[in-house]
Amino acid sequence: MISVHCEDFDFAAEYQKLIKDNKSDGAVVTFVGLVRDFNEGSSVNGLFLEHYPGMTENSLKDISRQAKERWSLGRVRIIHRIGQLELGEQIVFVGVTSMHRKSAFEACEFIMDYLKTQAPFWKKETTQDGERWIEAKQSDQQQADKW
Amino acid sequence: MISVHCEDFDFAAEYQKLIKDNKSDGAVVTFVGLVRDFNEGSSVNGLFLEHYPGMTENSLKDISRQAKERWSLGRVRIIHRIGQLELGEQIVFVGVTSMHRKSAFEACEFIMDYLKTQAPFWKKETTQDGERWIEAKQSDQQQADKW
Amino acid sequence: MITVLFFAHLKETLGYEGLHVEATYASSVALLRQKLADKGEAWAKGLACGSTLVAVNQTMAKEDAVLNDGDEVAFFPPVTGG
Amino acid sequence: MITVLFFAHLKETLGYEGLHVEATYASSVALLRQKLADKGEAWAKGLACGSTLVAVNQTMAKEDAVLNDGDEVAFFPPVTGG
Repeated sequence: MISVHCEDFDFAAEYQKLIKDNKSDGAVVTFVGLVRDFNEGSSVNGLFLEHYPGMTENSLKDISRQAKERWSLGRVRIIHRIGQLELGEQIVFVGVTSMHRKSAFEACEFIMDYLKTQAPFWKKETTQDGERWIEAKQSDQQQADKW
Repeated sequence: MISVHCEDFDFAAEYQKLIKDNKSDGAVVTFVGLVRDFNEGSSVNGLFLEHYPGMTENSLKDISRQAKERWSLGRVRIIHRIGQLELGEQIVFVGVTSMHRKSAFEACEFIMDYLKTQAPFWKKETTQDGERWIEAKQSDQQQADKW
Repeated sequence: MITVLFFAHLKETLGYEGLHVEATYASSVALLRQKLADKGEAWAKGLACGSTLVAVNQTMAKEDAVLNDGDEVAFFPPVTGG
Repeated sequence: MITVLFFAHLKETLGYEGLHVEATYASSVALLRQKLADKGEAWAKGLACGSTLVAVNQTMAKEDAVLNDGDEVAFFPPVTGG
């Protein structure tokens, strides 16, 4: 399942939804991305997340579908927040269940690597030097290319 | 931090401890292992987890230390339960924070791969055919060897 | 009619969230990009091929993608979410 | 004195959680394993090198590890936690 919204998400509730009435999956891997205080040499106070409504949801669904094709997975959950986020806030959640841990780890990392390069979100940081749009990292493209 | 005990753990509380007053780590990866209902062709009702008191804690500490040496990590938390566990119960928790998601993913998977082959825990399954000690899987050794 | 959208710093530097052009304005992504780039320096810079991605009807597209009446074309910088 | 411990199915098949031997009983892991294996069929099978791991003072050890008075030696099957 895919969600894109401004509101924060409840990590504990998302975990419960992944494991509830799910007796066949022995492995649960989750990833959370948080607004951190330092990036590219500047102290960060907050983030603004812009997105392309419609395409965002479609691209996350497509990434989830690709992960399910490549690995034997149980449940896949992706949440991405948009709008203004403060330091320490949760940005993104990816949760994957599988019978085996290797599949769960790989699929979760794959989803994040693809999300970072394919889903139309853009971050604008508020730093001590003012606002700036974050530039895409080549390392993100390289990580996505490895799959 | 390392814990080995019979009692269940609180996934949500462990996540909170990983992110509380932690503004520098942008990535949190968690793994949970659960008692699943089917293994090696038999329907499973529950598990008994035996361990080697003292050595278990030492080996988990050593695995955590090795992960911190190999990757730039913030916090590392490992919990392993022992004793009788029923279907669907949580067995193991690994939580890792890092500035970068790649380190967090790799370190979390490394810890699980090493735990599976180095930490002195043994599982005895209760199945429809009676009790049986689980045999070590070669695939687990192969996964640990890749690091 | 074709709807053209801009995102992130492109939206800010152009001063437009989007605009509409006639269906006959450009028959491919490459032509649309060229015609918009001709509107001025900010447009030429902002729409430079390579630094700006393009999606047609919310799917990543290539330069030779054909445009039809009713299409939605979006130009945006490489993505940085997650 | 050397403390010898057994775990998991080894503990069950031998019927012992552990035992104590004199410090002079065996000077290395290999010798200790051999002497215990000589105690009978279940012991020979249970302690077969390769299928049973060994730790000395709670650290994984090799066959040529030297044993000293006060050491704790544990034999156990490959681990299956996690």
